[in-house]
Amino acid sequence: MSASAVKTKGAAFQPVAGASGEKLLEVRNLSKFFPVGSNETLKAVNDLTLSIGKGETLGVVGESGCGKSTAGRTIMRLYEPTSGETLFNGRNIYKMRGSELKTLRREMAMVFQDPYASLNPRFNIMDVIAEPLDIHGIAGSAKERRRKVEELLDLVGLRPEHAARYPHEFSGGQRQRVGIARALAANPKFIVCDEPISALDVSIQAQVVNLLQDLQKRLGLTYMFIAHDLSMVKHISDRVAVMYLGKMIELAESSELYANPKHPYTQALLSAIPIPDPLIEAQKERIVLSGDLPSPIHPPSGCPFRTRCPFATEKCAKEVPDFREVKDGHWAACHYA
Amino acid sequence: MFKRLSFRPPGETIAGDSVPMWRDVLRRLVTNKLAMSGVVFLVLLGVMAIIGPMISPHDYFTNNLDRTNEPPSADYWFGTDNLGRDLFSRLWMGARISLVVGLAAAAIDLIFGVIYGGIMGYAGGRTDEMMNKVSEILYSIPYLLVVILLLVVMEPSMWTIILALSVTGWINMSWIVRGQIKQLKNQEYVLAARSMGASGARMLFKHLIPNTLGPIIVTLTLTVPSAIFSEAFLSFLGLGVQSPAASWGTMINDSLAGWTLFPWQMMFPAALLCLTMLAFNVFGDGLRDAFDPKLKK
Amino acid sequence: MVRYWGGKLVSVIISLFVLATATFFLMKAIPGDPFTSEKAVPPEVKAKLMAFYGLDKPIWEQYLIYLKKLIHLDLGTSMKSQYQTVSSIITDSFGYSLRLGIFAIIVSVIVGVGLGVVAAMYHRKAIDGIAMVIAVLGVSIPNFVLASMTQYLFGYKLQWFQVAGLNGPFDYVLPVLALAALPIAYIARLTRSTMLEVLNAEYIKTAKAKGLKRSVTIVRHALRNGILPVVTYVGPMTANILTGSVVVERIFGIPGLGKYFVDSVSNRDYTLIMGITLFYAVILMLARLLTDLLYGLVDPRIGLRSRKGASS
Amino acid sequence: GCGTKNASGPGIFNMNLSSDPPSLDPALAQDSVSFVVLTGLYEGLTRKDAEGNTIPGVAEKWDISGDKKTYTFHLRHDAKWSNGDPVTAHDFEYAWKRVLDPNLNPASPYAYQLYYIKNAQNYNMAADNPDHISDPNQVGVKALDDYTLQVELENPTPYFLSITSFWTLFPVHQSAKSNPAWASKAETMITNGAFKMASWKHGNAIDLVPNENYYAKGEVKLKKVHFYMVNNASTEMMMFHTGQLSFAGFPTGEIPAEQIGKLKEINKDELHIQPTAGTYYYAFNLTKQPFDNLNIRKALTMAIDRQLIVDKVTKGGQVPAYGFVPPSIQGDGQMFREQYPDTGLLSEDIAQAKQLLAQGLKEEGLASFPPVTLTINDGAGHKQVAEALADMWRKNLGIEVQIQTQEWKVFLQNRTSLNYDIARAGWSADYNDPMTFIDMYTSTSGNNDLGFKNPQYDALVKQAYASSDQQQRMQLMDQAEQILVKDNMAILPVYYYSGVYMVQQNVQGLEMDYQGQIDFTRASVQ
Amino acid sequence: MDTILRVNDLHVSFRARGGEVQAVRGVNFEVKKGEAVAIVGESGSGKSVTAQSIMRLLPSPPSFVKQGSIEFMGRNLVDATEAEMEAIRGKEIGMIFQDPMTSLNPTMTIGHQITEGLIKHQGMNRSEARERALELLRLVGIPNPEARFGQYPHNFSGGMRQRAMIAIALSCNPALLIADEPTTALDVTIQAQIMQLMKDLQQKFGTSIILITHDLGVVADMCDKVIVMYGGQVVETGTKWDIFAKPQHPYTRGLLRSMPRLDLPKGEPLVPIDGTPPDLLAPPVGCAFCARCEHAMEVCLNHDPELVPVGENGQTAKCWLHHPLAKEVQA
Ligand SMILES: Nc1ncnc2c1ncn2[C@@H]1O[C@H](COP(=O)(O)OP(=O)(O)OP(=O)(O)O)[C@@H](O)[C@H]1O
Ligand SMILES: Nc1ncnc2c1ncn2[C@@H]1O[C@H](COP(=O)(O)OP(=O)(O)OP(=O)(O)O)[C@@H](O)[C@H]1O
Ligand SMILES: [Mg+2]
Ligand SMILES: [Mg+2]
Repeated sequence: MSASAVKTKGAAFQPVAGASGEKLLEVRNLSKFFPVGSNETLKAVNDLTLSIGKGETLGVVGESGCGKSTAGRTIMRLYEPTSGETLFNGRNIYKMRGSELKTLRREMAMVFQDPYASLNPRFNIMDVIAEPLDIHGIAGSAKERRRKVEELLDLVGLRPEHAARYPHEFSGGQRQRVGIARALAANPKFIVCDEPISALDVSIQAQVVNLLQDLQKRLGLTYMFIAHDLSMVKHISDRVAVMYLGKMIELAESSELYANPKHPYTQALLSAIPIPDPLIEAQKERIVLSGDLPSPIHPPSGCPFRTRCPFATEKCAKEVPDFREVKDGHWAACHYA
Repeated sequence: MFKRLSFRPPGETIAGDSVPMWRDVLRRLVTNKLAMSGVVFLVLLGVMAIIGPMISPHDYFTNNLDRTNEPPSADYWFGTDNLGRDLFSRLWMGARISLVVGLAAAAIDLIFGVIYGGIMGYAGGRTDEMMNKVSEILYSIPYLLVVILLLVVMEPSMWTIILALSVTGWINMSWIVRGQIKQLKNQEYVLAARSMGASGARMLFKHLIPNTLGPIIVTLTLTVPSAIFSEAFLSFLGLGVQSPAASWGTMINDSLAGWTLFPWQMMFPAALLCLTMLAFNVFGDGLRDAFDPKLKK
Repeated sequence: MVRYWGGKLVSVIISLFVLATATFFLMKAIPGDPFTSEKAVPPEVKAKLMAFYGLDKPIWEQYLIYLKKLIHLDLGTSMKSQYQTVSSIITDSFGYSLRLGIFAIIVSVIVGVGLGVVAAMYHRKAIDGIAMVIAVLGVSIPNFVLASMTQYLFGYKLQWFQVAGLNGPFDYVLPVLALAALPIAYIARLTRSTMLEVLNAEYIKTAKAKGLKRSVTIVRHALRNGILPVVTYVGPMTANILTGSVVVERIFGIPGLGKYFVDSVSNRDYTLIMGITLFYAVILMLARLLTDLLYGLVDPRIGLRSRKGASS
Repeated sequence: GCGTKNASGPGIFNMNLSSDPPSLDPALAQDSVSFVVLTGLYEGLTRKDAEGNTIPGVAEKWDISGDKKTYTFHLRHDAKWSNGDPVTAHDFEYAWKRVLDPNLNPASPYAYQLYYIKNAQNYNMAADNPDHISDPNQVGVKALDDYTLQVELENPTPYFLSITSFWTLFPVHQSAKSNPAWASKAETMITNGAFKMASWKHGNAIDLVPNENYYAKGEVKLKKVHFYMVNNASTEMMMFHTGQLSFAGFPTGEIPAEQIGKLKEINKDELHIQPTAGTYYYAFNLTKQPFDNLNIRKALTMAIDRQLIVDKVTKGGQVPAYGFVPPSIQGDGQMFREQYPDTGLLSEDIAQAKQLLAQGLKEEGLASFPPVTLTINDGAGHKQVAEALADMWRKNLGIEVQIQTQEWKVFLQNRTSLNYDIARAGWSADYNDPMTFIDMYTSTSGNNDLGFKNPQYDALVKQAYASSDQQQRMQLMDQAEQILVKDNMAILPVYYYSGVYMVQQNVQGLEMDYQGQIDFTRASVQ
Repeated sequence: MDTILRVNDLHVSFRARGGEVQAVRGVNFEVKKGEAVAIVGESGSGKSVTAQSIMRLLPSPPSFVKQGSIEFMGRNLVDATEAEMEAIRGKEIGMIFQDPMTSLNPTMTIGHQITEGLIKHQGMNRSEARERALELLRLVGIPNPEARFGQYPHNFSGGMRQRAMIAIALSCNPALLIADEPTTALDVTIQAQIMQLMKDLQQKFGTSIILITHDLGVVADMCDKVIVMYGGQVVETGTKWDIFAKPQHPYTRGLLRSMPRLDLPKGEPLVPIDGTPPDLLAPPVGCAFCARCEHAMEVCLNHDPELVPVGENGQTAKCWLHHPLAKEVQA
């Protein structure tokens, strides 16, 4: 029995709302499969359902290849979904065409992982940041354009002189700030941050995270913050979603999740993180998972985590666990949570 | 001395001057002595191709049957050929033809190869597969057959040669562009542009093609000499340009029968041909190095 | 696997069909026929000749007849060399081109890779410079010039080798040199640049960290990886050498296929033109296949399946 | 050489053919490469000596009837095929009828060389032609017995005897009946000449060895003849210089014009230059302006310096041509050109040429000389001559002529269909009589690529055909040539061909005939 | 405990187009037998260059050791011959690299890559080496080693490749293992597996380890001593207890403060270290950290501080703040 043959009750699931209670974004049963080889599919994102409230930060964590970026990109409609829908302000973004889509592109933005690859090396910083302005015809005149770019540079802590320079002249952290300035240029409401800090040095990471938080406060932004650094996610997020092999396996308020992980994978993940404190490390019980992440082309039957789960039973191999609310606002996909 | 600094020492400095990418490339190219000597040679060649025939006291076509096969002298600087024509001016006329053939082939390569490859790479999927198949079939036609057939059907002239060379010449370029664009398509800055709602044209012309320019230019610098080479090769098979015009290829070919007796007839065009190849090659290598981000700094 | 080869075969057949069709009509479009000559053949004789070779039929019919024969792998008989079948001409003459070509390929790979490796190992030293000068010269001298000069110098002046013909093993030296010069140069440059890259790769550090000798590291670890682009080049190069030796064959009087190719067009020997074209196309395709196979051999990461999309 | 199999040595004659002989079936052969090999392999009724005289071959003597229309050949009794079979008159009858056989596949392109024979042309025609004669017995060739062959002709043809040494008329062994492909392999070739074929590596080499059954095997001194097939002039030269070749150059190879001057100095004993019966000329398209104008044609013809061209451009001992029939063609008892020199046909005169040009342009209503193209084919040397010519016209007449090279068959097609302004042409003799040139330009001739139609000319040719009086025939043909060249200037003669070749000094007894055909059967190599 | 490695005032530079990149500018430290030493510091601080200098793996040119010595078990590796180094590499010192994806030869089987060193250093024949290799694979926790022996790196997952790398590095029981960011490219759950493995092996064989990382969490987990590098220099050394409990250099302090911590309640803002690391082409005359230091003093601008002892457990720091005068002024 393959995993997809087991129907979950995801369709009936009503996700919890964000802190403010007003939903900006709702993702319903979103799947994105990639064809690989001659007739196989890779289920990069499988039946994802979540919502994000206005002004909220949703952290998404998971191991490499579990589908975080694909989820983010599909929600941005950089990929057309295999199935499911994403409602932005109540409207399905995959049905949008023409000017409606163009407006959507202004309201959503993305910050990418790789500060080196995400800026066109042939554009100077001015052109990079002004690209959304150009595309949407926001800046009326060259002067206006220049003013806007300088404003944005100032916002991210760079100096106006930098506008004439080229990406390769900047350090990683600076580039990432340029990327953020670009994302902000068209005044978006929602930003997907796809591992914006994982390529940066520890000492630089804090600069960028602080900037993101500061901007959120000032501009009332909503973030989907993708990362694999659980400490950083905990620091920045209101709620945290944990993904495993294309599926969401746990979702909760961040303090709740870290204090009280329900899914064995989340528990293992949290225990695996080394704490920069020898005292704590010396006392810590670590759950060391055996084995590697299974291939998303041939995921295990039933619960995707069962092959590495210390508590797996026969039931786990047979039935796909429901993603259910195990506690107030705390959702998990485990038979035994 | 052990006082708290009242100011913050300059922290976020950015080293070096602000230079656009292409200036950076240019700068690296200019510092490459070998490549620059290639460029200098090519410029000189271009100049000579223009003024060469004019500075010689003889034109390139008038026969002087009393003075055939003469070695270089004060009168005929590079000697004469078997009809007593001035090799000096013929050489530069030949340069014109060889250069025009090379540049025209490059131009067609550029226009056709880049567009075809660009469409293949950008469209992807079925379109890409079909177009790629077509180019593969074209590529498996023996190039010589196409050239000979064309030259037989059409009057052999410089333009026919150019046409013949461009029938299959662009395929390599299209594959290079295709490969590049396929790679670039998944670059994050291209995705970024998509996420901002950039149109297909904007992505193709603002992001994809400009970033493929490096490989394109490098390929072009190699297309030019290979076209000149092919023209010479066709001349050897007797399919060259029409008399009394001469390309280096026809000059070498004409001289082959007697080159042991009149070596200058072969040496001058052959040496120029080799030097031009050399110049284009070192220039191309230099460009490749200049464009290669790995060799930065 | 079966699927893969089946698919390959189908695509080869389609390509050959398209090629055969295109060549057939192109060829018929060129003026002249096999029997035009300075002294006009009487019309009655010519009519009989045309009828004998089926050239009097409408072109479509000729085409269909040709295709039908082709399906039975019958390439017909030459219209110029009477009573010689196209396949026998090809097999006879291609033997020479093939032997010459194989030597040239072997020489160019060995010398080219050798030069490239040495140049990379002594990067920025004198040897590097010398190797690269050789390489650049190789791509700069037209092979007919090279062939003529070596023929004159070593064949005529010094008489170290026979001027023309392919009778003894020594007779291969000059033509092979002329054929291999360009590939040697190209391979040397290719090898050098990839070797430079490979020598900086992490796994070379790993090998060194094991305490392996420099020579062992280079031969065992670097070379196999550094040779990958050479493998990609070997396919087209093989095709080029095998199909493009016309000039060298002509200068050294070698009765290879290239000579027939050029002559067949000027003789309007239709069946021979078609035969050689298709033969060359098959060689080109085989060369591509060879590249794929070699690639799979040299690089274990490349399964046959994943090569499918990655052409060129 | 480094100890190769085909090293030169005493008794071995090495020669370059440049290409594989397309066919060694006498009926099908049609090019000089095949002819060279055939000369060694076969012997016809007659042979030629060095002067071009007909001497006995397989036929030891012959009788000619009073009306000169019946020839009776008496064959030698000791002539044998290479397999030992006797060569009989029936073999000749078979071979000739085979050439004429309308059902021979592929058809013989040179069948017309037998059209002098009674009913031959009609028999050769396709069956659907009303004039077709289907009965081979009506063809005028008949073996009276094993050693007597009787031939009846349509017209008294004084040069018929010279044709009997031609390749198309060689005998063919009757085994050819059962194996149509017999002439493509050494093993199946049964020949009657001085040599037989030892091996034939297509495209690569042919080896001939003496035929032990040849009746005059005592005269054959060579132990082996080795043919190379190298298609490159300078390679051939180097092979000659290194001793790899005993013979180089015309007719199957080429001595580069550039080297002739030097060779005359350093290799004067090896170098040979011999006039051959051919004319190099340019054809005017008489149907097209401006060359429909006689004065313009005259002007162009007169404004070139032929001596300069042969001295400085072609350099191969060619002779300036002022007529159409070359000097090495026989006339009545003496050479045709000796009797009727070409000096009277045209003269070079630049001043007059200018005048004629102006006049011609006026007649045509042209203000200036229109753009015209001189079309040549891509063979060796043509370009130089064309360029020299164009340059002379530019200098002497002030006119510009474009030169266009065309691929051989394209060129021929264009010339035949009168799609040109001026085109290069060359003609060499099929047999030793002016007629081989003169009948080319009758209005019905398939080789008339000029658009030349002159009833008077046609009548003269017809008269000459019918005449059996040599003196009268020569007169008629002289008149015809005058019409063609002097009166109409339909062609622009440039030079009479010569053959340039080199022979190693250790080679003796090599002969080249008036046509430039080489006969090595009696040669020897020390 | 005996010292097996002592690095003394090591200076390593690269010749580059714009001049000389002074990647390592005076590094001193020592490693005792059986000890695990961590080198931490941000990207470009010279960690890898230091490690590779010990193994003499840096390409030369462009790199060269300007000054200093590296004493390994009594021998100075800086001027050892290439042949001597070949005998040490792999046998006495093993090394693991950061990226398991690129550190294994893609065209050679895993088995071959492990046995190579064994055949060279232990003089084993093929089958002995194979046996030992299988044993090693089992030791590093690769299931079904017989099947895995003949496979290529691309058949292995990242974690397994890193295990194979460890097997290679440990194959000849080296006295010292240098691990250059062995887990940076791996996921946390896999990282936990690898760290566990290294700890186990270290205890089992008593190998000394130099662990290079920029993850202080990893350091806290498995090292005894910590060396903090910045701008090509060692700025602080000490036991892990001292370094985490009472860091004495502003950079170390900044580093600890800029990291969010899972164990602490959320909400406290992070304190970033502003600015960027120094340009090693033209390193500052004074303290390298001066430009980013919140305590920068006038002296820091033009005078490079010395590494001085600052605590009882051998803790040292390279900062003017520990100058007696500075304490007064600051206070
Ligand atoms: N365009 C694509 N085509 C095919 N497969 C893809 C594509 N993009 C992603 N995948 C596959 O989908 C799966 C999920 O990839 P994704 O990039 O979303 O993971 P991720 O969680 O972002 O990982 P990382 O932390 O490494 O960025 C992976 O197995 C990946 O190989
Ligand atoms: N081959 C080289 N040529 C020139 N400079 C080099 C070379 N290798 C390293 N460097 C320079 O040396 C400095 C130190 O590099 P090193 O690799 O030791 O840093 P690191 O501390 O290991 O950083 P990371 O955490 O990124 O691995 C860097 O500034 C780097 O640019
Ligand atoms: Mg990702
Ligand atoms: Mg490092």
